[in-house]
Amino acid sequence: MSWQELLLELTLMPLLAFVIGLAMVLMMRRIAAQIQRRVGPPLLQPIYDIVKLYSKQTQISHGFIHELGIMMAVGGYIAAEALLPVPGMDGLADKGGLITLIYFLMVPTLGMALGVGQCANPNGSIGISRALTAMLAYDIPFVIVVFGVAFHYQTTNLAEIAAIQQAHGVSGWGMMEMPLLALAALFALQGMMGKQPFEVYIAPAEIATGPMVEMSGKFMGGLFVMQSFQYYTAGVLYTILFLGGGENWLTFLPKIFAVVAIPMTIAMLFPRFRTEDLVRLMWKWPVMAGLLGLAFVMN
Amino acid sequence: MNNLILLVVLPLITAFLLPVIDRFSTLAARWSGPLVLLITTFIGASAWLQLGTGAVSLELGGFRPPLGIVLYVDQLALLFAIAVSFGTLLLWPYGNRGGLRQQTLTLLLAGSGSGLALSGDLFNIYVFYELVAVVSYGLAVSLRTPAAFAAAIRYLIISGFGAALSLAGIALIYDATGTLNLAQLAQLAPEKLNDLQGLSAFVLLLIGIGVKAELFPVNTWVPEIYATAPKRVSALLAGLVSKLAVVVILRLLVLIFPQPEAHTLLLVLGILGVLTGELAAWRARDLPRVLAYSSIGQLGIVFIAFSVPGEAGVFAGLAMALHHLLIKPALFLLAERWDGSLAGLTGAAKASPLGAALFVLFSLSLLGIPPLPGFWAKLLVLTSLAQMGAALYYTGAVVIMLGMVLEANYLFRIIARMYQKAPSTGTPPGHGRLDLAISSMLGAGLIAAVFLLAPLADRLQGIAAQTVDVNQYIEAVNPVPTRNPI
Amino acid sequence: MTPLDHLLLLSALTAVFTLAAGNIRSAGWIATLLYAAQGLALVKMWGMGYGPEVADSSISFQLLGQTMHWRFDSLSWFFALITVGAGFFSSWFASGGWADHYRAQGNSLRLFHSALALNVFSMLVLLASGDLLSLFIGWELVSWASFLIMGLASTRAMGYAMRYLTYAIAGAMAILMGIVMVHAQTGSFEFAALAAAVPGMSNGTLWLLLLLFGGGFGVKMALVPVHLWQAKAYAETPGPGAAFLGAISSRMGLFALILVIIQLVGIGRLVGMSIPYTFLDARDLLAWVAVFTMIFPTYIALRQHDARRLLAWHGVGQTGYMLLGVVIMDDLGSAGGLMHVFNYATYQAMLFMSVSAIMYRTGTADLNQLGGLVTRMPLTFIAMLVGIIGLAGLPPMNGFVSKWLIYRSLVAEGMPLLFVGAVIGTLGTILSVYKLIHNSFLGQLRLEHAKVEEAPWSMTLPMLSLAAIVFLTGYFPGVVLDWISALQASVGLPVLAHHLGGVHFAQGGLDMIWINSLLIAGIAIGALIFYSTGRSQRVHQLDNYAGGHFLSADVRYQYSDNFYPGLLHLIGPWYRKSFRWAESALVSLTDALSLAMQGLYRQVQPSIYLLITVVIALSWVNIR
Amino acid sequence: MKDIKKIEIIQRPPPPEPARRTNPLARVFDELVRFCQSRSMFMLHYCTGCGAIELPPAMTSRFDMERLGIQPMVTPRQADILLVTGYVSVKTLKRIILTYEQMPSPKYVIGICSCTVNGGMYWQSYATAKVLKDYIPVDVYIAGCMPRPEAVISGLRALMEDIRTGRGDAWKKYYQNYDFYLGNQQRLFGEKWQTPTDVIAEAHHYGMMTDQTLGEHTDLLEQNEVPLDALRTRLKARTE
Repeated sequence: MSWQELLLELTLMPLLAFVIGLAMVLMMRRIAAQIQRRVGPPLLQPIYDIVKLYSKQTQISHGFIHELGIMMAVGGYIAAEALLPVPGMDGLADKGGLITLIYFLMVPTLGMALGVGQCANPNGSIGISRALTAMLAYDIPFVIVVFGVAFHYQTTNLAEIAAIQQAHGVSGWGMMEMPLLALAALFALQGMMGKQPFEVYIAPAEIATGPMVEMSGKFMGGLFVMQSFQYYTAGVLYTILFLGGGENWLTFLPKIFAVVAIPMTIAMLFPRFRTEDLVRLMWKWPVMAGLLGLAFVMN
Repeated sequence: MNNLILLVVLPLITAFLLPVIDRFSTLAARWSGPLVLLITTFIGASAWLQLGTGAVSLELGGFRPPLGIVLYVDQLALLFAIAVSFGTLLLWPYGNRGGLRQQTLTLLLAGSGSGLALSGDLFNIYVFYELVAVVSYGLAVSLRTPAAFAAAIRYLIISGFGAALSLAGIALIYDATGTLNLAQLAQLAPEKLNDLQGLSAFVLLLIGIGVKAELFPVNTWVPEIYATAPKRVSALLAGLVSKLAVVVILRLLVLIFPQPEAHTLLLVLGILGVLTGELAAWRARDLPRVLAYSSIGQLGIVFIAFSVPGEAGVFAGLAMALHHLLIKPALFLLAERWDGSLAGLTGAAKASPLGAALFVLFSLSLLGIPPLPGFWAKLLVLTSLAQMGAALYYTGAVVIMLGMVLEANYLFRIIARMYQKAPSTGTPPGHGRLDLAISSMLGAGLIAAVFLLAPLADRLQGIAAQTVDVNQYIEAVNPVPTRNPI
Repeated sequence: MTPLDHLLLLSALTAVFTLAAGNIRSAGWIATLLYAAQGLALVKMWGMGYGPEVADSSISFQLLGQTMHWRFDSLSWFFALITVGAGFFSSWFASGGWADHYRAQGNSLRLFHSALALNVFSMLVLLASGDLLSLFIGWELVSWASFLIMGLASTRAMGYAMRYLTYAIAGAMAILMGIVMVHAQTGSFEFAALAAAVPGMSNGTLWLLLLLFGGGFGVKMALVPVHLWQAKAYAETPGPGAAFLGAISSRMGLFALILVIIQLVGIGRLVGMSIPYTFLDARDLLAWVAVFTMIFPTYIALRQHDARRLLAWHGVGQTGYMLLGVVIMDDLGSAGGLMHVFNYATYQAMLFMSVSAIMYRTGTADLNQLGGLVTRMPLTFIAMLVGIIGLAGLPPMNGFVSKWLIYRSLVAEGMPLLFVGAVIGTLGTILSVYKLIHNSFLGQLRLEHAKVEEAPWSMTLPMLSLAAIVFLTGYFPGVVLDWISALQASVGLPVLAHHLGGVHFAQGGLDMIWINSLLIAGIAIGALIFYSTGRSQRVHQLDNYAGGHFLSADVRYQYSDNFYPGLLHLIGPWYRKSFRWAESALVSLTDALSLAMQGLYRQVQPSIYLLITVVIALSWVNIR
Repeated sequence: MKDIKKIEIIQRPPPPEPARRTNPLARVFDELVRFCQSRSMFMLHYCTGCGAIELPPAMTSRFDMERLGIQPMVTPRQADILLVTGYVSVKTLKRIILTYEQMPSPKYVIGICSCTVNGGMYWQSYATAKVLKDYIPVDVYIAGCMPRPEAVISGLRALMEDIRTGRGDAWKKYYQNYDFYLGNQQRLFGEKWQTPTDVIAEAHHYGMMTDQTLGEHTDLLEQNEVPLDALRTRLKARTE
């Protein structure tokens, strides 16, 4: 691959991710509206929101780390998109595989946590404390899944994982070969995306949206951008691990939207768990399913 | 070589003459003791140079053994005889502490101790042993406090009981063999003493002589005596007297009782000694008691080492014993002004930095921290134990190590306390100049030993080889073959 | 004089110099230069970092028919590099303002510097050991040198140092027992003799040796269940001393473990030694010990509110990664474990230094009494930030590379539970390092710290240099991996094929140059987006949403104590303090036994007692 | 009570002309931004009184504000509109002002219910601030006791229209006439009145200082003020 092509890919991948992510945000809000029998926001609402936030006159900053946090949150995801292979574009998938990606995705979280920390708002700190606890909760089933998949395909290269699945058709999909792991991953996905019932770290009425409490203007805008990347990443990652990745965009897009739609639908049906209940739940059912699935994979 | 008898006689005579000399000149009386000890040390040293690696026996009054009194001089005996002279010289009650009585007793101790080391005859051993015992009672009560008397009475009871037992043991031996000459016994032992009677005699002797050697069940006098006596005396008892008894036990073990049962008994008692001593020291109330219990433990290790038959065990045991001989007196001297409760030692290092540093040095060596000599001694013990391979011997090794863990803890608990900042109320006292000088000398010796490890080890190995060489003993003494035992 | 002689001599010279002149003002600087000189001496042996060279020392002596000698190979060289480096940076840190402060508190600078120098020297001696006997001598020297530096600060520190000492002596005794057993089997203390005798040993003997050596070395590494001593002892050590100890001291256990168990006994034997009635073998046992060492201490760290203790407990936990990596014993895993030694040393030293800098300026390391220092001590903040990213093992720092290698090898070897255990440890680390940086540097600046200044350059420069190392070795891990592959070759482990950026691996490799460039580019784009729109307005920290409440400076508006209440509400009851309980039970038992023994020695009827003794002894003889 | 009535309404100067942007593209861009701002309004409903009860129906299935791009938010930092729903007591007013000052501009205030217009049924109360716009600039009043959700929605739509056309700039008055608002606030809360926000510094920062921004009341504020400088990152302690 020539460097021009690579550069093109590296530019396109985050851009595409952003656009698709925006559509996913819209989809989430539409799903919520549908379930609540509302009309829901107009088509371009996510763009309106982001443009409005970035065009605020007052941008209240609590210091450089506050700003750096937002840069890391957005930048970390922009970088992570280059590691996620999509149809026709592998990006840098061979330079760092699944494990690298998992760690990469912690960089935005850390950035956000730092930024929130400097705001000196206890609501924000409480939110981060809960978010990290939640991460501890959902990452354990998730790493079981990651291990199972990586061991099953004997590789951590995401492009290869997708390729192996595509070689065997639908029956070769990870979901078919490792249904229990796919289930556990879905559980973890709900937590990773921070959707109800696992959104105690946002808890608007209790801690005033937790980490976001002091975020205004472009800070908040950055978080909106991050959210769209986050949805996209979650969808693509799950699709690559369990739904055969993408042979072409026509099959790929429905898959990732479907993946993201599931947690969003579930989210609107449930109230919120307390932190300790969240941890308990995550460490119980998805871990059990994951370990059982792992046992099938390992034998 | 013949003047070696002076090692025994000269101190004894001077001791009895001391009151007389005192009549004429107090000054002369005060210095005649050290002078005599200096002379005997020189005699011993020159004999050591002459002796080389050989062994000779001296017959007193020209009577040949088994009838005559015989002194057997090999490197082991001479080494300990010199150690007695030199040790008492170092630990002499300088500055007229304790007056004439102390000086007399110390001289008596030097003479009888040398005798004990050199005797080649069970009966003489018994006599000198009793003399040593009596002298120690006197020394132990030299502070004349009620506690000292109480402790000494107990010591007296146990020691007297022990003496009686050893006499019984000697009687049993005489009953079986008709002789008390060690060389002769060595010849006869394999056939005459290799039975129940012999073993019983060994047990009785072991327990009897073990009293002085701080052997496990008969060492209950140790903590109280060491705590109540002047530390100089404790140093003498723990450093010298116990080693003399150990040498006697070693001789008996090598020459007369090489049975496995005897070794096993020694091993078991040694293990129990280490365990009880070190454990008791863990929560002891004051420094002298800590040192006393630790001394019990260390001697336990010596016994464990001697329980390994053959040269390796003797070598290791001798190394341990000599190491302890060097360390313990120094530690007791440092404890002279550091008795009383351990809490009182807080900040002691500030008052006496050199003393505290020496204490650390000796403690480290006592623990067996490389490259200090204590480590090599312990390594010898452990390797010889491991070579035996039997479970009981491994137990011995494990117990020694357990003891070291305990010892490290309690010694360094004390040291940590010393190096704390002193409390505002009353700093602990510093050291007397003499005590400090002697301990520094011993410390210097210890450090010198680090650099002379290789030659020292070779020499000690030679001594061990000579000690276990029964034939050499028999030949050197060359007793008339007993034709007609009773 | 061989290069190794130069190194040891220089190190001894440092010790002598600090002992003699440690009290003069510039002593720290001179000592730092001497450490640098030692580093140069190591550079002279550079070849060992890249190849199978061995440097002998001309010093050796014979005793009791055994020869003791000293030599350096790639394994020693790698550890020595870290040792001298840690000594250099700690001494640098302790040279300027910190030294004045330390002295002003009434402490002896001479004692501190000489303790540090003695530590470095004794570690080099240990690393150079050429046979089991010199290994043990070095081991004891290291133990006592650590004791010295741990205990010199305060009475409380001495208490913890005493606890360490008891553990250390017990461990040393286990090692000595092992050595003595080897001697009994082979009649020699040589490494070669042990290696030659291993094939002929029965599994039982090997198990015993493994437990003795492993237990002994494990004490120094503070593996579970003998981990209790370390954290508190390190935490109470004066700042730079803690940085040094935390960086390298307990790694000596790992060094010895690699030397004896991996190099001499060998992986083949370990795998062959299965534990009856389980699916485990000796290697699995070690691996599980490693995993528990990761998990327990890390979650103990989560509950600490003293920054030094928190870091020290992490130090215990990170040891687990190193051991785990090494006992996987494939090329990736062992490289990961060994690389973690280097990486961990760099950021742990830096973290301890940054905490010392905080203490230097504010006088406290209590996380509940700090906060908001980032605006006052920005350089220290950078150091701590780099450090915690490294400790948590996130890109772009070097900690990520070593953890990646370990994880990757666990996947390749198919060890799922160990993998999950390791991840649980990492997650706990992330939680508590965030708490560390949040409670000290982020959040509300306390009124009394409003006038705090940045630490002096003598303290910030070493931290920032270390930060640069952490970042650069994360960017170009190939540099460290070169040394490690030389080490693997000399120890007999499979050698990791690598390049400057990481490992190329058909089934998913890692190229840190790409990864880090990508991350930096991403953040640069993020910054571009951020700064391309309206200017932001800095506001006072009290201009903060508090539900309409008016904040004033005297209001403590910082969330710090019990930082993870939800989690601890769930897992709090799982902290049973079982190890502490076992330890204190053991001490109580010893106390009781001690009193019983004293009772034995104080009995009032000696004659009856004696009679009983005689009867028992006589009957024992006669029964036999 | 009488004092309040006597307050002389200062003749407000006309808002300064915004710098005319000659670049047509920039004008399009401004249009776009204003459009987005009008179509994305995050509201903070400060439920002080009974009017709040009409908001849930306005938000939920029946009327669905979200189709207009209006969402509830919970912190002033994220909000664009402040809804003051119902009567405002003196104690509450302090919080309202703080909240308003913490909102990032452009920000809009909607007074719902008659109480915010003139005190409504509480016009006699000693503890009620009757005229909200004396204290903070109000963009839209929705009168009624209480206004129905339809009224609320139509008020919001009116505001949207204002924003889109660029007329909704009441928030600028707060910076430009800060002295006036502060004076009214001080009259009610006393001379020590101060919020943790630094309005004058913001006015400086965004170039909205006029000669009406500072005055006798801000002088008084600066006398009593607890310093509220932002924490600048620095290495050395200032030598003050």
